[in-house]
Amino acid sequence: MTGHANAGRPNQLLRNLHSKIASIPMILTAVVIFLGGTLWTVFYSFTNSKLLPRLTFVGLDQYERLWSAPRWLISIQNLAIYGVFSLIFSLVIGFLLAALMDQKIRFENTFRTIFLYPFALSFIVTGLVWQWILNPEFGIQSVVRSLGWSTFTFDPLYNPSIVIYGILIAALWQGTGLVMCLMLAGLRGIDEDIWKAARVDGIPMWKTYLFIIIPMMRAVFITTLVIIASGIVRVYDLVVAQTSGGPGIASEVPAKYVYDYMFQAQNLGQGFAASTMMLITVAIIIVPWAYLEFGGRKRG
Amino acid sequence: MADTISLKTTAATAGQLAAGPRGKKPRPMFSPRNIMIYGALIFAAAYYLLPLYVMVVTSLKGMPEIRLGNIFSPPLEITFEPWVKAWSSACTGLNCDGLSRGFWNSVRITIPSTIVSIAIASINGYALANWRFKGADLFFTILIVGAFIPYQVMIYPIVIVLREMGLYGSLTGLIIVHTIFGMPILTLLFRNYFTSLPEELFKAARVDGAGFWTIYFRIMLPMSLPIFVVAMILQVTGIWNDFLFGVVFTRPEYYPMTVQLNNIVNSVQGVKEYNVNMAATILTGAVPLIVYFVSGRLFVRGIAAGAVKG
Amino acid sequence: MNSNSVSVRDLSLSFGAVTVLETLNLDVKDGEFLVLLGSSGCGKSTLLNCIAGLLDVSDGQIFIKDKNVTWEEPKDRGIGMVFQSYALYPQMTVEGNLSFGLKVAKLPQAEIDKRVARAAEILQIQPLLKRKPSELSGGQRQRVAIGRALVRDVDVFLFDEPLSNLDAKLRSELRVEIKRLHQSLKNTMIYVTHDQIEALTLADRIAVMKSGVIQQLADPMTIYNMPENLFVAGFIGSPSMNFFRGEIKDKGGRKVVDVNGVDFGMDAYPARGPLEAGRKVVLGVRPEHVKVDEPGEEIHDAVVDIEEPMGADNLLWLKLAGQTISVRIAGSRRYAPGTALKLSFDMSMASIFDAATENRV
Amino acid sequence: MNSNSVSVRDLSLSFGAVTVLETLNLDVKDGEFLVLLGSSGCGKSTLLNCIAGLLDVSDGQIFIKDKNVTWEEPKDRGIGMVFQSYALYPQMTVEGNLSFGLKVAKLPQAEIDKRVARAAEILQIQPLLKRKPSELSGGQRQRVAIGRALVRDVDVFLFDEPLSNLDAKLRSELRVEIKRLHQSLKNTMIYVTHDQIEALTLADRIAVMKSGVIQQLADPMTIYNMPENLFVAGFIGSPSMNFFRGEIKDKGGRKVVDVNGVDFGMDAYPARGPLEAGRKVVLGVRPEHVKVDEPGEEIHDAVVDIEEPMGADNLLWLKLAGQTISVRIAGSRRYAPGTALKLSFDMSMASIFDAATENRV
Amino acid sequence: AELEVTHWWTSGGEAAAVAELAKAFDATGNKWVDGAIAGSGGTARPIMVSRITGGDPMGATQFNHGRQAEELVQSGLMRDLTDVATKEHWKDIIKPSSLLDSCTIDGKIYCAPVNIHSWQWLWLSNAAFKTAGVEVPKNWDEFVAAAPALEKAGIVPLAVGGQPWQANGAFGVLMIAIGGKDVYQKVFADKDAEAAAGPEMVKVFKAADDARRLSKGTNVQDWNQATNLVITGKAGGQIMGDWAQGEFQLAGQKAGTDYTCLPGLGVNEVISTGGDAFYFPLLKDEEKSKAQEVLASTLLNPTTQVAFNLKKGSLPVRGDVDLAAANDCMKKGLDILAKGNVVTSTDQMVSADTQKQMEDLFSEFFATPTMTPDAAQKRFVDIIAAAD
Ligand SMILES: Nc1ncnc2c1ncn2[C@@H]1O[C@H](COP(=O)(O)OP(=O)(O)OP(=O)(O)O)[C@@H](O)[C@H]1O
Ligand SMILES: Nc1ncnc2c1ncn2[C@@H]1O[C@H](COP(=O)(O)OP(=O)(O)OP(=O)(O)O)[C@@H](O)[C@H]1O
Ligand SMILES: [Mg+2]
Ligand SMILES: [Mg+2]
Repeated sequence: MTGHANAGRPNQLLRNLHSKIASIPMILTAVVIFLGGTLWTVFYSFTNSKLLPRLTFVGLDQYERLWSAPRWLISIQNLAIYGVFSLIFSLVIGFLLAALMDQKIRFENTFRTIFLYPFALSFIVTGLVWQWILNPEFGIQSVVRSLGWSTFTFDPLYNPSIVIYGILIAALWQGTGLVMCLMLAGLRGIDEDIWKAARVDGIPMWKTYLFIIIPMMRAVFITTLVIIASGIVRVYDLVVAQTSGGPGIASEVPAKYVYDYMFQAQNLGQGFAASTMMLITVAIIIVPWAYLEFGGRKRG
Repeated sequence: MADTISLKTTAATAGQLAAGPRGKKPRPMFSPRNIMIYGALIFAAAYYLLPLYVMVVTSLKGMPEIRLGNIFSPPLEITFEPWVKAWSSACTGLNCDGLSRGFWNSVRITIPSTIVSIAIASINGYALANWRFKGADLFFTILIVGAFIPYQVMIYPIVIVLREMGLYGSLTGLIIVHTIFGMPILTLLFRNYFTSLPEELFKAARVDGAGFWTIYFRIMLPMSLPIFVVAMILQVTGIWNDFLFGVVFTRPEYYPMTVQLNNIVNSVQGVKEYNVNMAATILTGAVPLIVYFVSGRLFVRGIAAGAVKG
Repeated sequence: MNSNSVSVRDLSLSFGAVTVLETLNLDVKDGEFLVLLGSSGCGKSTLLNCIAGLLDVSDGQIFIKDKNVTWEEPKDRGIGMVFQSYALYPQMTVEGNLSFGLKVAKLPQAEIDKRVARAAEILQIQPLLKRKPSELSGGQRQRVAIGRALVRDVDVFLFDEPLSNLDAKLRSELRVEIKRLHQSLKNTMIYVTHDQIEALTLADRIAVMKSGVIQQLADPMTIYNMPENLFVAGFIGSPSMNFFRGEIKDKGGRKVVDVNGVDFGMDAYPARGPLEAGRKVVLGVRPEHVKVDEPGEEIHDAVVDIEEPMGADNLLWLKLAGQTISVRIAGSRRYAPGTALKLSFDMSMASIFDAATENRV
Repeated sequence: MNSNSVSVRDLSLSFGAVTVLETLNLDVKDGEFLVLLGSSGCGKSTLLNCIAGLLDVSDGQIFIKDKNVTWEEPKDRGIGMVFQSYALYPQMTVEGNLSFGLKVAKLPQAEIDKRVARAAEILQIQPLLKRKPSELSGGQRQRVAIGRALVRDVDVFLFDEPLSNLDAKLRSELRVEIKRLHQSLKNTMIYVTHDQIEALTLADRIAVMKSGVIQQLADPMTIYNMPENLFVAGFIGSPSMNFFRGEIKDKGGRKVVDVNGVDFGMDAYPARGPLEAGRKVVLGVRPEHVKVDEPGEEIHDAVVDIEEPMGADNLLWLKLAGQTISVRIAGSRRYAPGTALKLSFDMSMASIFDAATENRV
Repeated sequence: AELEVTHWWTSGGEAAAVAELAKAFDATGNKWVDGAIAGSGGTARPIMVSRITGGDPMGATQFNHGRQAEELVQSGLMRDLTDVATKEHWKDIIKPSSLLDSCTIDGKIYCAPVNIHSWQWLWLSNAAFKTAGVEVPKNWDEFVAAAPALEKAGIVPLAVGGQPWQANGAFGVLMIAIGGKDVYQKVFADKDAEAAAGPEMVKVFKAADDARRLSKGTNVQDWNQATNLVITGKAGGQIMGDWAQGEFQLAGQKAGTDYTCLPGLGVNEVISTGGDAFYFPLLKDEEKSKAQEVLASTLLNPTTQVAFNLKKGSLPVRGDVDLAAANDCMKKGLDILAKGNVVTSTDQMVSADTQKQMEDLFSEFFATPTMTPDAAQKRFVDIIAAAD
């Protein structure tokens, strides 16, 4: 056995070559679009670019202006309210529906289809329909009034202090079906024996869900959370379709601020500064999670 | 509890043994439990169905009837005129051909975009699951974080990239954009799915002499129907429903149906023609809805296979 | 008390159109260790779940401690159950797992602590009480699962293949522990397994099941040595009993089983009744009841086909009367493949079954 | 040919910071059946995957048929591999599964047909060729998986726990089949398992591994009877060898192992060198080398703690010299718990290890 | 050649007006490919800009006359029309000349103005006032005084749609009417923060406060929906640019009998001269570039001007055309224009950025009853101080 000479280690770059070639689109997207685009955006947020990107640096001016703009502050506040409630309600409603669906019910397919179909519709459509239903002159308010409760008021889209909840109603309608689906898949993945053990232990159904099943569905909840959260940060279409940010600026959201200032106000610098703030928020939430979930763990 | 039972213990005779309940425990159809479960489900179903009902009912009414009032009342007189108008004669600017033109554009955009984005994402997922190379995880992490970036933020950089590539405004450019923005979630789905397939299968194929592509096409693809269905539904709905990219990255001859919908809905001629708007809305949503209704069952299965394991 | 602890009367169970159990009867004595043994899908778990109240019976009755519990909730039946997959609540500590059921039942804290401490002591898991299940080894998890049944202070323990997720070594260790547990607690235990070693070593009585029907219910030695029918005979023992299809013949006033011309004398066989010549039978001899190169009644010539040394034992596979048979000898005696040797059969330990009814004769 | 079929030289492998194998050397002779035995996670599969080329080594070389294949693709190494989970391609028929590799290699159709037919004949799966894997039983699937290696006409077969997903009965059947296959094909086979029965029955030589290091490489009987160290001794044999920690003493000119005051005479022990008094040792005796109520050198009194009848054998657990020991006797001899009995030890079959180095002395 | 023309004129009157342009252009042997994007300039402009910067420009595009395309021009993406302009003597025919100034950058002309839009109009529904039993007001103060009667009759006095630019525009109108031309000039042309904080402006904010109070309950988004409220008598009036006239016309209403228009809110008869202009991106295609020239000259063609502006309700950019067909309101506008009572529109004076900030401020102000005029004014001063 004298093969030492020909034991040359082949070039590491060439190993797994096909895989690398096949991943080029992914690498390009990740590096050029997501990473490059992000850096580019951050970079230009320190300039006073207007309609077109321009390299005149103005330091932190854009950020100072951003954080003193009432509209930005309202946007942030709205996003926080919308985010918290939409997380809570999506998870709660989604889980409740999934739990109901998991009771070996009849017509499961029908119910599931009903809960999930809004997911196939765009936010534009969703916004439109709910704008129509919530319109005080035609919608629920007028119907209830015509039934005799003439002082009944339900005009969330026209009341600045509650308009964000009006948007929430539509968002939940559109999104909870998917959450329900994910939760249902998670519930179905739970070992039957756990249920049996809990029954033998005499634990009531709701306690079993609360103390045993939900904690066991951590992974599902995290996946769901990520999906919902990414939707929340990006919320835009729905607001545009339902209220265009109104009344006044009561239902503005950060993504809309970015868009409006980049394109309508033709102040790219300001838009980029707002983008950067959003990216930072996202990064603070996501990067630790993504690292834990995908970076640190080796495949077993 | 054990004590209570042993207290009640009696020296039972065989006759006594035979007494007592026997057979199936009676479970009435209208038990409080069932009433609660089905009550809740039906209530929820009503909430989810209400908008669809309103859309359909409204689209079948004439404008006078709508103005008179109740959006929930069924149409007194069914008219299909709003549908016809929405489809073929609603105007935007000078073009009065309704949604019909946008429909075919949407088809032209959706089909290749769906195919390309799924093809690329599935290969990514496959490479990440089975052929990991150094740094692959880093790119993947960037990709996932990218899923959170608001589209609006990325428009400008992408405009520049496409301009430099000379693809701005072309269908190819739009397909690329859809592929880029579909990539994070789809790659995640496919990666999770392929990871959940037994690794030994992959090893066996390698021992059999199959390479990267042979394994992908001959071994992995045929096993991946559920996840492809999920990806297809996500992409078809996503791309079909897209408005922003369709309008920013193409020129009018490619404008998808949603742009037409937006135009119809936002071009107010006097009063809003709610019936036409609703008809247009349903027509625009019809394709994803049909796709979903047809393959919804596989969707749930695929979600279970690809999304939940994370 | 000498009454029955668990009685199953005419139990039937169907899933839709599929009938899994049909008018099954079973009495488990107080303090008895009963093993339900059978191959996968024969309905063992189904029966156990019916007893536990986890499945609604289609017909029949179930009594626990002479109380009709057919329609009772599981928690009210005075049973504890241990599952194959442990079914521990993953996010609770061991202590939480043990005490959760008691807390829900609103027992006073002092009582809970007492019971948990006792169970932990019996199972020697005191040092683990603060850990999560994910920080335990398989064996420790299994112990906690048993503990969860233990704290409930019940009359009847139900085990559904509690050891089959463990590796061989751990399995044999825990087997001993369960046996010891039963010896000290003296509860009634019903134990489902498809592992015959477990069944043989643990059981006071074994119920061998096939397609939802109990084939034989007896103590382990009876099951092993006097199987009631061909199925039980073939199912128990590894490697399987050697079977020879043959016919009873009178040869010179002596009854023999003629297998393809090879004769096995039946003088030593403890037959249940007269065996008339001409009857078609199946002769079964366990591998350890074949003697190699030792004096015996009839001597047969054979050649070693394959040798499987297993340490303490040595298994030989040889051809005889046109079929492959296995022979178990001491591990120290080695025969290379191809070696010729002489076999004799211990007919007093053999079993003979009617070829048609497959029952023991 | 008397050369080595597979040689592993100074193989190291790490996953990131975790080193699984370190400078491991192994030579497998041509036509040999080598079993890699070790507990879960010790690196058996990793080693096998390195040999197959499914993992890139961190350092070292691998030779197959004297050819350095360290950086070859799996397909070019002349190996076939069989996996635990069968790893059949679910969407292809049995025939498709068998011929896939050959088609990829672009063999002429006639040749493919010939090879598939031959493999199907050897494994007796001709009637299954048109079925999908989902329509096969576990044993049939395993056979197809072997067939897939067979058609490739390779020099070396690699098996990664091919039987551990099967139930006990099927496992013992297929074990015999694999043994027979090896006897007829005479290929080199490397077989990974953590089941010692498989290792003992199948192997020409067994390599016992622990944490990536080969502890002993020898034929089964040597491994069983003359374990090289404490780990091998404890790992092989079920129930485990009984171990006694003690000290060597001179008692009246006679060397004994003193265990808590109980003496075990060492006259019959085949020591490798002189054993000076005062040395701390571990004495190991297998359960079947403890004799019950039979004459012997030293007689010890003991009381049965637990009895585990296993059919052919009977296992007794008793207390001796302050610890629990197991004893294996014939299945027909029964001792109820509590029975007092007399033990003697066959010291010629015992093993003694240095307490510090844990190596055999 | 085919020229794609993008614009956001999609309401009924607007579309009819565009049709005139298209007809005229098609008559030159070219083809007008319509690229309408609905949803007002806010939706359409980003798309137009993206396309121009993305290297896939349209043949011509509408912008508001002013600084919206400034940077596109500076980056050399737009086409220089100086040749056409010189040939056709735009300098002489376009009135007021400020319109052309806005098209001129570094001495070159880059756009073709097509109309003059003035914001300063109060449109009143005669029917609504009749229902309420009061006289149709003649100026803003009368209007405010008449409001309670309207409210009593269940009529919203002042319709203000939800789109931000409407609130902003209405404020601008109030500013000229109440504050006067000088303040307006100081604030917007000179970005004079002191003027913005001055007592004149306090009055303006007071008036805006009134307007806000009167507009309560409008509940519509689009400007033409608001106009429709006036047309149908559900609202008393609307402050809206002259383009609203197109809607009245389309609804078959007649100025004077069905509705009344008060330029400068009847207080201060001044109009601003904003408007729309067409810009022509630089194209590679020779033939299309030629067609661009043709289109540019067609847009300013007298007949096209008349036809277009009649439909659109705006005033022509040429002083030399005959608008005999114009209705009462247009004639009032023409008069004021002829008198030279004009101011430059804010579009031309402040950047889109500043505009947007003002839109944010005023749409918030109009939707938030709790915001005091004082607070709003403070923010307004800040915006002006930072304006460019
Ligand atoms: N929910 C169900 N619906 C329909 N059939 C079922 C259901 N549960 C079990 N069965 C069927 O009933 C039969 C008995 O199942 P059971 O689980 O009792 O078998 P088992 O003896 O416990 O097997 P194993 O050793 O695999 O656990 C099987 O054939 C199974 O397919
Ligand atoms: N991809 C990997 N990344 C990191 N560690 C790994 C990886 N694969 C295996 N290991 C580790 O290497 C060690 C050896 O694993 P290996 O699979 O070879 O064990 P094994 O002996 O085959 O065990 P088993 O009997 O369970 O199959 C284990 O501790 C395992 O955790
Ligand atoms: Mg079972
Ligand atoms: Mg392994």
